[in-house]
Parts: sequence; C-alpha cells; structure tokens
Amino acid sequence: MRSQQMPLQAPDLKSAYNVTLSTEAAVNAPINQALKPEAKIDLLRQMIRIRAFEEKTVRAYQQGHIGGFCHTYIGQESVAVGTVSVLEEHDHVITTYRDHGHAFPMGMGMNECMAELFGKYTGCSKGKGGSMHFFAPDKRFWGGHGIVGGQTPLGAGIAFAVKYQGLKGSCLCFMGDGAVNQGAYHEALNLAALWELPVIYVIENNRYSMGTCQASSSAGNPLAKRAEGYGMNWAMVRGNHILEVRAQIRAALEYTWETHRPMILEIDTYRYRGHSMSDPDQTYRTKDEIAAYRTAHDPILLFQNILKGDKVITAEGVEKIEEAAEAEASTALDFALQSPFPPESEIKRDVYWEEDHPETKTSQGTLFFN
Amino acid sequence: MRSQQMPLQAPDLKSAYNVTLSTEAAVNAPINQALKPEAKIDLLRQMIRIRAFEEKTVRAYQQGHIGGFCHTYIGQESVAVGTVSVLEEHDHVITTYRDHGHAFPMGMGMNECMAELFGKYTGCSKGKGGSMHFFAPDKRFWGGHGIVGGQTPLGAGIAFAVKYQGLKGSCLCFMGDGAVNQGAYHEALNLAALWELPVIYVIENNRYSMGTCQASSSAGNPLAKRAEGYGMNWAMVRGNHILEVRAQIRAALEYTWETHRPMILEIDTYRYRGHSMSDPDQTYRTKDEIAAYRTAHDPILLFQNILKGDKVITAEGVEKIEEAAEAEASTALDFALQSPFPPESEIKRDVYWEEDHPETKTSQGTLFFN
Amino acid sequence: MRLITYRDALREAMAEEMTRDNRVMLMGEEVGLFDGAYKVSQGLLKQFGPKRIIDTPISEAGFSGIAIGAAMMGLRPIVEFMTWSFAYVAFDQVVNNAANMRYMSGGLINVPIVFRGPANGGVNVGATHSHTPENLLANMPGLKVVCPATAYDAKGLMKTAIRDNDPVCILENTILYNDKSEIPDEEYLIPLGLADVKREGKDLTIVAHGRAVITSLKAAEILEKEYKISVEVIDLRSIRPLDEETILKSVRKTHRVLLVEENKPFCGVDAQLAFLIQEKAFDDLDAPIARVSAIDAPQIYSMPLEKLQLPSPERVVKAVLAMG
Amino acid sequence: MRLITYRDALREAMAEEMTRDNRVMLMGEEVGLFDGAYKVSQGLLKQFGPKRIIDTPISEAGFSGIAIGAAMMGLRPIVEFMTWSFAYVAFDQVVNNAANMRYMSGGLINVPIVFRGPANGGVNVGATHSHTPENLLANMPGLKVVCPATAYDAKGLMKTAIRDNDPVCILENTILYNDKSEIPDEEYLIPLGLADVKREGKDLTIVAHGRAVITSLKAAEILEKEYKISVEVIDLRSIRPLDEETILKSVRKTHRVLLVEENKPFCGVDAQLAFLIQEKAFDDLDAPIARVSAIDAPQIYSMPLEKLQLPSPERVVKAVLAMG
Ligand SMILES: Cc1ncc(C[n+]2csc(CCOP(=O)(O)OP(=O)(O)O)c2C)c(N)n1
Ligand SMILES: Cc1ncc(C[n+]2csc(CCOP(=O)(O)OP(=O)(O)O)c2C)c(N)n1
Ligand SMILES: [Mg+2]
Ligand SMILES: [Mg+2]
Repeated sequence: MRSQQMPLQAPDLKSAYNVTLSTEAAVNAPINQALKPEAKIDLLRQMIRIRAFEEKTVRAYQQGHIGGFCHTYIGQESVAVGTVSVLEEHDHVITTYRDHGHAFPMGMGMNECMAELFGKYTGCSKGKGGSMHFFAPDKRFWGGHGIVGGQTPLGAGIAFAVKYQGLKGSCLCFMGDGAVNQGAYHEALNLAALWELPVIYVIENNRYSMGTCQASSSAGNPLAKRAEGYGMNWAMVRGNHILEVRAQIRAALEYTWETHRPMILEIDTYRYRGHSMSDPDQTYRTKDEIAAYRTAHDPILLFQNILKGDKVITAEGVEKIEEAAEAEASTALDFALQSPFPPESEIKRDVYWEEDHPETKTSQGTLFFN
Repeated sequence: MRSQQMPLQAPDLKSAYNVTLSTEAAVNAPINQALKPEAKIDLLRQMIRIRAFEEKTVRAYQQGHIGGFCHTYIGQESVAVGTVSVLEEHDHVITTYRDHGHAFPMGMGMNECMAELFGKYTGCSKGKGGSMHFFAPDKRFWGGHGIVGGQTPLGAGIAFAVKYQGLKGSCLCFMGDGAVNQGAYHEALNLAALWELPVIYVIENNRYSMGTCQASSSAGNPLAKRAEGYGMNWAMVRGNHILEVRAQIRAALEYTWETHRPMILEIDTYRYRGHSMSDPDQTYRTKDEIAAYRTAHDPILLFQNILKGDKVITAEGVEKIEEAAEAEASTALDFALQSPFPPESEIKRDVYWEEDHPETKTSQGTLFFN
Repeated sequence: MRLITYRDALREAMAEEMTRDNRVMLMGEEVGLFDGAYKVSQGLLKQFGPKRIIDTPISEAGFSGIAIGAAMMGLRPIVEFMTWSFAYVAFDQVVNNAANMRYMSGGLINVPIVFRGPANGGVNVGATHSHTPENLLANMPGLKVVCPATAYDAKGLMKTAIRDNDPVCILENTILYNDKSEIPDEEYLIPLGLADVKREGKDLTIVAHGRAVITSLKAAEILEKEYKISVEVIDLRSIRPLDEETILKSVRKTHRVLLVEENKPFCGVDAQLAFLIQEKAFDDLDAPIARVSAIDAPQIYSMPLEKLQLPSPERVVKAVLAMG
Repeated sequence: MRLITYRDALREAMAEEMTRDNRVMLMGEEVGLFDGAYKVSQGLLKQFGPKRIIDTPISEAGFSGIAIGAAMMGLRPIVEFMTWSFAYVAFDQVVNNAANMRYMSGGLINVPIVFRGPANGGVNVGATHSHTPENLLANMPGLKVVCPATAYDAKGLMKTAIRDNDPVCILENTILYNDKSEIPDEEYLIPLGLADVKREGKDLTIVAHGRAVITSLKAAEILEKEYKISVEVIDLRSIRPLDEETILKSVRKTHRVLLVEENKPFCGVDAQLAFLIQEKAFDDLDAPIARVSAIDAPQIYSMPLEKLQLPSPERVVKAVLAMG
C-alpha cells in the first residue's frame, strides 16, 4: 500500500498544510452528529476545568508550593479533550511532561494531580513523580514522561501489547513538535509501521519547542509528512476546533483498530504561557503574537461561541461551569495544601517490586547501598 | 524548495525504484566521457585490487591471523571505486566497519591495511583499531566505524567543519541498508538538511543487514525516499555499473558543492560472502541467489566486458591486472606476517593527546588507574 | 545430570519460561531467522513462531522502548542486545524508562523485563564492541544486574530473572558460551543476590564475577600448586542485589582480598566492593585490598595485546604474590 | 579582583576562549536566541553571531556527533547539554566517538571537544532529570571529567578544558549558578587534575566534588563550632585526571576520611576513592573510610524528601560524629 495523507471524513482534504477539515465537515462527522447537547456542554466543561486547574497551578508555583519544571497546558485544551473524548474503553494514552491536560479527560481527579504537584503523599504518584510524571494505569493513562521523545517507543510498546494479547484498541502517543527530531521517535515510527502496531502519534504542534520555532528545529514541512518515508498515513488537524479534533482522531482510531497500522496526526495548537514556569517567555516571540492568537483562536472561546450560537448553552451557563471549575480547582489546592508529605521511608519504596511485596521476595542480598 | 528525486544527468530519470540512469546516459555523462582509456583501466584495476585483497583476507582469517569481526567488500567494489573516483581533493569520506573497499581508492596501501587486520604495529591504526576501524585522516578518510549508524552524525560534522571554515568540498558518508533505522541517522538527516551541510549519505544497499532482508527491517520503500520528509533530494543508483555510480555521485557532489545541501543516494549492490567472517551464511538466503547475482551482475565482470567490447583492454590485459593485484596482496600478507605486534607499552598510548605529547602536557594528577 | 554449554543453558532457560508463561517473548536483532548472532536463540523461532521470537531492525532504542512499553502492560519481554555495547544507543530507555518507571509512578507500574546479551572483551573486536557496563547499570537503583560465569548459573539465574517483576540486566560472555557444566535434569532456579563460593581456601579471598571467576579459579590452582597458597574464590553471580555476607564471611576468615574484574577500573564494581569490605571488615584486613582489572585504556584490537589488557591467571597470580 | 557568579564565570571563560580562537564555538539547545536554558550563554549570540553560537533541535545524539566530527577536523566545539541527563540519548556518541576515536585510529585523530551542562539533583525535577554521570564518564579512558564547585574554579577549569586536545566533560550544577567568588582581573587557568584544599583541618579529611564541597564546608564549620572537630575539606575539582597526592597527603595527616558526593553510591566516584585511599594509605587509616552520598533510590520529586535524599550539612555532621 502506498502511504498517503488520509482523506478521513472530509472529501476535500488535500495534502497541503493549510487544507484541513472544514468546520462544516467536522460538525457533520458522525461522531459529532451523535453528540447530545449535554455531551457538548461536557466537552466545554472539560476544557474549562483544565484551564482552571492550570491557572491555580501557576499561582501555586509562583507561591513556591510547586517545584521543579512545571509545564502548563493553557491554550491547548481542545487537543486533549477532543482526542480523549472519542476513545473507547480499550484505548490507551501516553504523553509528555506537558501532561496535566491529558490527565483529567482520562479520568484523573484534580485532587491527586494538584497534590502530586505539591509533592504530597496523596499525589497520584505519591509525590514521587511531580508535574512531568502523572500516571493512572488503571485508567489506561500511561503517564507523563520527561525525556523528549522517550515515550514514543513506549507508545508503540503499549500498542504491541494490545495486539499481542489479541485485544482491540489503540494507543494515542502525544508528543511535541520539538520531539520529532529525536532518534527514538524515528525508530519507533519504523517499528510501528513495520510491525503494524496500532499507535497514533499525535504531534501537538504548538509552534515552539521551548524558545525554538519549528523552522529552526525541523527540516521539511509538515512534520507529519515524514510518515510517508515509512509508508504510513498522516493527517493535519486544526487543533483549536474541538469538533475537528474529534472527527479526525476518531477516523484515525477506526483506521488503526481495523488495520493495526499506525498513523501520524499533526495538530496545530498554541501555548499561551512560557515553555515551563521558569521560562520568562521574552526572547523568542512577542506578546502581540500571543494576544492575537488568544483573541481570534482560543479553543474554549471558539467552542463556547458555537454552543451559544446553537443555543446549547447560555452565557450564564458558561459562567456556572467556570465557577464550578474554579471551585473544584480551589478545593484541589486546599486538598494539596493540607495533605502530608510522604514519610522519609518512602524514599526507598517503589524502587523494586519485591521490596514492596516482601511476601513475593525471591532475591537475597543487598539491594540498596547506603 | 520542495524536495525531489534528483534527475541529475539523465533526462528520463523518474522517481520509481527501478528507473535509474540508463547505461547509455551514464556512459555519456561528461565525467565518464572525459575518461581516458588508461583511466578506465585504472577503475577496473582498483576494483580488482579490492577483490584480491579481500580474497587474501578471507584466507588469512581462516588461518587465524585475523581476529574479531571482519566484513569483506566482495561484490560491492564498483561502489567504493566509482564514488571515490569522482571526488576532488577537497572531499572527505567516512564509512562503516565494512571499510576495506573504501580504503584503497582513498589512497591507503595494502600493507598498512593487511597489517592492521593482523593487529600489527605497522597497521594503519597501529593494530589498535582492526578491520572495522581503518583511518587515514591525511587522505581525508575519516574511518571505519563499528557502531551501526554511529558515523552518520560524524559525516555531517565533517561537512559542518568544511562549511564553517569556508572551504569547498563535501563529505561522502557511507552506510548500510540496515543503518537507516538508527536514531542517530534520523537526527543527522534533519540537522544536515536544516543547517545545509554538504554531506551525501550513500546507502550501500546490499539487500541484507546481517541476516535481515530489507523488507524485514525497513518500512517504506525506497530507503532514500525518506529524504523527502526532511526536504532533501535523493536518487537511486544501480551500483554494479561503475559508470552509473560515477555519473550519479558526480552530479550529487556538484549539487552539494554548490548548494551546501545534503542528499541521499541509495546504491543497489550485493555482498557475496557472509555478513562477517563468522557468519556461516546459511539461514537467510540461498546459494542460488548468490550465484545468480555473481553470474549476471558482477560489477568487475560487467565493466571488464564493457572495456573489452570497447577494445580498451584485452583478456590478457585483464589477466595481467589480476596477477599484479594478487601479487600486491601477497606482498601485503607477507608484510603483515613479518611485522611486529605493538609493544605492550602501546596499550596505554593514544588515549590522551597530552600523554603522547608530554611537552604540551597541562594537566596534573593521575589519568590512568591500574 | 546433563553436561550442557552456557549457550544451551541460556536457551533452555528461555524456552522453559516461554513454555510456562506465554507472556514471555524474545526480541532482538537476528534472534529468529538467523538463530541469534551467537546462536543463543537457535531453534527458538521454529519452536515458538514469529509472534514470540521477534527479529528486529537495528533500532536498539526503539525496540527496547517497545519492550518496556509492553512490559508496563504486563507482558514479560526478553530483549537481546547483540552485545551490550549496542545498548549505549538505548541507554536512555534502559535507565529512564525501565529503571525509573516504577518509582516515578509511585509504584503503580512495574516493568518485568530482561535485557540480556554478551558484554566482554577478549575477542579482538576493538573499543566500540567491548564494553562491560555492569558498573554503569548497577549504579542505577531500579535495575538488577547479573553476570553468570557458568552454564549452571546461567540457566538458574536466567529463569529467576524472567520471573522477576522488575528489570534485570544479564551480562553474558561470548568466550563462555561454549563452556560446559553439569545441570540437574529437574527444574531449578538460583535466587538473585546469592554469591557462590566456587573454591574454598584459607589464605586469601578472591572476589570476581563473569569470566574473571574462571580466570581466578585457574590462578587459584597455580597458587595452590606452585606456591602453596590456599585461595578462596567467590563468584558474585549477581552484582545487584549483592551478597555482602558471603564476601565478608570469607574476608573474616582469610584477612586478605583480591578483587578481579574484566571491566575498566575507574568506578568499577570492584571499587564498590573495596569500599564495602573496608567499611564492614576493617579490622579483619591484614593488607590493603588489591585489584586486577582490564588495563585502563580503550579495548585494544591487537590479539596478543588484548590478552595482556584483560586479567589473566598470570596477572592474578602476580597480584596475589605482590600482596605478600 | 571581581565578585562574579558561577554562571558568569562559565560565560566569561567561553567568551574569552572564543575571542582568542575562532575555531571555538558553542552548540546546544536554546543556547542562542533563548540565551540558554539556565542563561549560561546569555548574550553570546549577540556577541559572536549565529555562526558560532548555534541553536540546535532536540537531537542530542545528532548534534554531539556533528560536533565530534567537526572536532576531528580541527574545530574546537563546546557542546551544551541542557542537562547531563539528556546526554543519555547521546551516550554512544560520547563514549564511542569522542572517547575512543583517538585510540582506535592509533593516535591519528584527536577530538578537542568540551561537553558541558548541569548535572545535579536538588531542584525537584524528578528521576529522569537528576542524573549525575561523573562516575559513568570517568569510567571511560579517553574522557576527562571536571566538576567545579565555585565560580573561580569554573572559569579557570573551563578555559583549560577548551584548550585541551581531548574530550573534556564539565559537570556544572544549577544550584551553584548564582554562587559568587572573587576572581582576578587578569586571565588565569587552572590545570585539570589539581585538587584544592578548600579548608584546612587536622582531625578528619573530607573529600568531595561539585556542590558536595559546599555542603561539606558548611558541615566543617558546624563541626568546628559545635564539636571542636577540625575538618580538612578537599575539593577534587577534576575527577579524571585525579589528584591522588593531595588526598593522600591529607589522609596521612588526619588518619580519618569521609567521602561526600551527590551521586548514587553504587560504583560512584567515592567508591573508587575509597579503593585508592585504602590501597595507598592503608596503615595511615585509623577508621574505615566512610561515605555520604545520595540515598540509593531514583531521585524523588517531593521537595522535603529530595532534601533528605541528598547529602546535607546535617548528614555530613552525623556521619563524622559516627566515625568516633
Ligand atoms: C532528550 C531531551 N532533551 C532536552 C530536554 C529539555 N526539554 C524539555 S521540553 C523541551 C522542548 C520540547 O518542545 P516540544 O516537543 O515542542 O513540546 P512542548 O514543550 O512544546 O509541548 C526541551 C528541549 C528533554 N526533556 N529531553
Ligand atoms: C548499534 C549497533 N547495533 C548492532 C550492531 C551489530 N551489527 C554490525 S553490522 C550489522 C548489520 C548492518 O547491516 P547494514 O547496515 O545493511 O550494513 P552491511 O553490513 O550490509 O554493509 C549489525 C546488526 C552494531 N554494530 N551496532
Ligand atoms: Mg512545542
Ligand atoms: Mg546491508
């Protein structure tokens, strides 16, 4: 089979960068047609919840409650919410250090996530992972990973396990535009295509890797087109339109469920804040650029306006959602503040399985050297 | 600029795998038209010399004079000889562990190479590198490298230095078909394209990486087409036609000299013996496959017949060359046999520059720990 | 009892475990059709089919990462590095994704994986192909590291490693692949972290791992015969976990220690052992702890010189005699 | 004399050497337009232009390899790893192509390159971002390894490293970037392999490198004030080459040694030091050599716990008191 840019739902989809699913075609995709009003409102709610959480995160970081590297998801909400909303119960997700946005749609709670940022024992990883390393394997959320590109073979490995076990399902492997130039990603692409592993690489192209714009980091354009070198299909997605995200990801999912073949989806998006909390965001882009995007392309605003236009929700309805989200985030903050830090003994737990499950211990000798 | 398969000299060159430069077009390329009869004979002689050396290598290995991994170049001679023959004095070469074939055209002598295989002090690397690690930087031959794909960033680095210093010239970076799936190669491609480094990646596609055929190792076909993902040009070359190799490499060189842009050339070729001397060559291909290629496509035979047909050389002329090559290889064998092994003190030499040049020594303290 | 090679012992261990548990599979370059670069997996493709014996492209970072991902999901992959030298292109995957995953997830995930392959010098393959990273790996909490020296140990340790719920690195040795030992007909496992006194003695303790054990045993024989020195040889078998007790017990008996390893000396495994012994048996030592290791330079190709670079029975004997 | 930060010291060193020698250039992620992830290269793009201050994609193996290739050709690249943790994806390039190249070519080639960047825990970035590979690097003959603890040392060592004809790895520390020292107005260089006695004492010797030196100095003060114990603190500055003489001289004076490092303990630098000291000053030791290092687990995120995991003045004081 020759690889190609996938036409998916839209008959007019061509291979040029700017040609994407028309809003109309996206709205008309079956997966979107099937949406009940309450479900639409829920999509909006989920985006607003992410943003509310992140706004609190920013403040808590500035107040010194959160340490290390902390990468917010503000501006990209439609990507995580849109993609996750079309998954089925057999699909899996793995992502980068910019993982707060994926956590909530995957079913994680704000409390455990905020507590993790605070390094508290009640955090999703007991305070051991931090912002970059959220995990909820029981919800098929395989984490947050700190090394750029390092999660891309893992994503293929999750898909491998699904197929090996004869199960249905795909793995969505999120990554940034800067990650495409890591060797591990290239190796993962070839292996996924060669072995026909049901993994979808979702490039969240927010136009910068730290302070480096795409033109300074990547030869060839679009990034997803590199798929063709491996005989893989690919598509471009306008990421601030949540319905378009849903339509395209759903089509990609159905393709991978059926064929087991991998795909690359490149989703155009934008981040509003610095790369991480420690990036003053002053050297590589203008405040105007950010403001212009926010005004014209904000994914929450955009969807809100669609829903308002369709009379699915009123201005007050939106306000209520915002208030609830803010309240939920506040509660999470309190929860995190009041939670205890892990006891010192936790430093040496969760290193080796058998140390944590002494009843299963088979090895002898010394495992720790202090 | 959109990347493309390069038409080079031939007007009828298309992007499909099997469409390559016609023999006629290759013969008519200016670089080949310019060849005097003696120069043509010299091309033949160089191929025959490589094969003679390798036949001796095989025997010496079987007799236990050569250790470790030893990868012969038999069957691929036209690639090294053809490519190197069109280089100019400002061009550089770097290659893999299968490096014997590149050494002689680059000006290395059989003596120092055979002695290296024998681990002798008179070897090109004083017996420290062995078969996989020939070097002659004074001849712009940057070695033989043992880690698959590991030399590909180095090749881009050589090109980087050429350009940084404002010099003319390109670097030819040889690699195998199996190396295309290493992460380092992908990173090198992107960087070379992004920074416009004059490096040509020459994939010597001998159809196997050890016992793995291309279809089992690489998704997407042809391998060189992956160039497009990086906005790079590429071309396919029928490697057993030395004149075609010359025509295509020369065109690629001129392109990189002028534009500083990298390229990928995929050269179809074949190896006659096992992957290395320790490969019994029995599991992954048939003896018939080898015999069929040898009979119909041997690069030495092919060129010999062309020269005979053109009355450039007679059968006796060929015989004389063969005898001379065999004598030269025999002499090298004797030289290697009679050369001394390095003295024990050599184990700790050539580790640190300043230890070898005590007059320049700036550091204090202990550098070695025995 | 049967006499089998180290190579066969490894294969038997893998085959038995694959038969027992269909979550176990083997992945690596040339492990299938080619029967393994060193024939360790010979016949396994025929026995288990291509779903479970998986030939990979030359993409160590890619396939180790895939195996780690699969292990997170509950499979129990064995990853063969054709040699451990090639694991350096996959170093990040082994360290960050295999070793650290359980910790960073607060114990929600475990990675039951075996990374295996030979790691040795002595076969004239030069500096790039002769790395012996047991010290680098054992530096990483989260990994276990095993270096079998005999066929018997190789089989028992490999089986245990496959059943372990955390990543285990097994460093084999191409020079040992043809060495034979007696093994029982019935199934056996050897726990990780249990050293083996391969020879009893009373004048001096040698601690070694991997092929250095064989070298030390030869040296011990020479010392016994020619110098009437009775040497105890301890084979660590497992570097992490480490059997400190067996080492210390011997030191308390002999009061003299020589550490032998084939790795480069700086921050080698034996550096750590030296620290441990002097820390815990300071007053029992009658002389400084001595070491024999590879001569501290990149691995040389030249055959007679590589012999000199690695520990040999002669060098070990000399070191013992120098200890007075 | 001027008071400057460790960060500025590094930048000054690079700027001076780039001015002196136009073969020197700097390459790495965000070193140019962004002024460096930790602002070490602030202003250099403006001063030297994009030809010599080169922003790279996130391709550590690719750009380190390019820099090594360029160094083989006679350029003198400085490669910044945003942190040394990210060098693990480039490990093969650093080990095989930088460290081994000279040897495998029989001395025909040398690789005058500096790899630099921070390598430390203590800033709550978790296990993947807190690696401290000085032991792994120093295990490799062919590499030199330097860990400056003060601004003064950072500048003098960096300049020497850039002039060195072989690969030098400089491991900095983000926590030290704002620390200040006095430096002379005129140019100075510090030779590699020369330790610095940062504090004289007579009862006990502490050997440390990197930020552990600062920690040890604080502990020494407490020990002096509160316990009347006089501690000598030796800063290795360079791990390979290693200044054995300065260490041994101190041990022969104090007869007691505590080794402090921020790395994980198994096969750490201090394991090697322990071996060396007991080997060469056995009879001078009145007590076992003791160590304080990071608690042996992947680096934890949680802020108060990471403080406990790393050596602190309190832990050092406790260890000294425990030595009796
Ligand atoms: C191998 C590696 N190199 C460098 C880094 C430091 N780093 C963290 S995020 C980042 C930028 C990534 O950009 P992109 O992939 O576009 O994702 P985004 O942050 O925009 O979501 C860098 C350089 C790292 N974590 N891992
Ligand atoms: C990173 C790495 N993995 C594995 C090997 C072992 N190995 C050496 S050559 C080779 C096959 C390479 O095949 P190809 O690239 O086609 O080159 P050819 O040998 O055919 O010239 C392999 C797997 C290696 N040297 N380096
Ligand atoms: Mg980005
Ligand atoms: Mg090949």
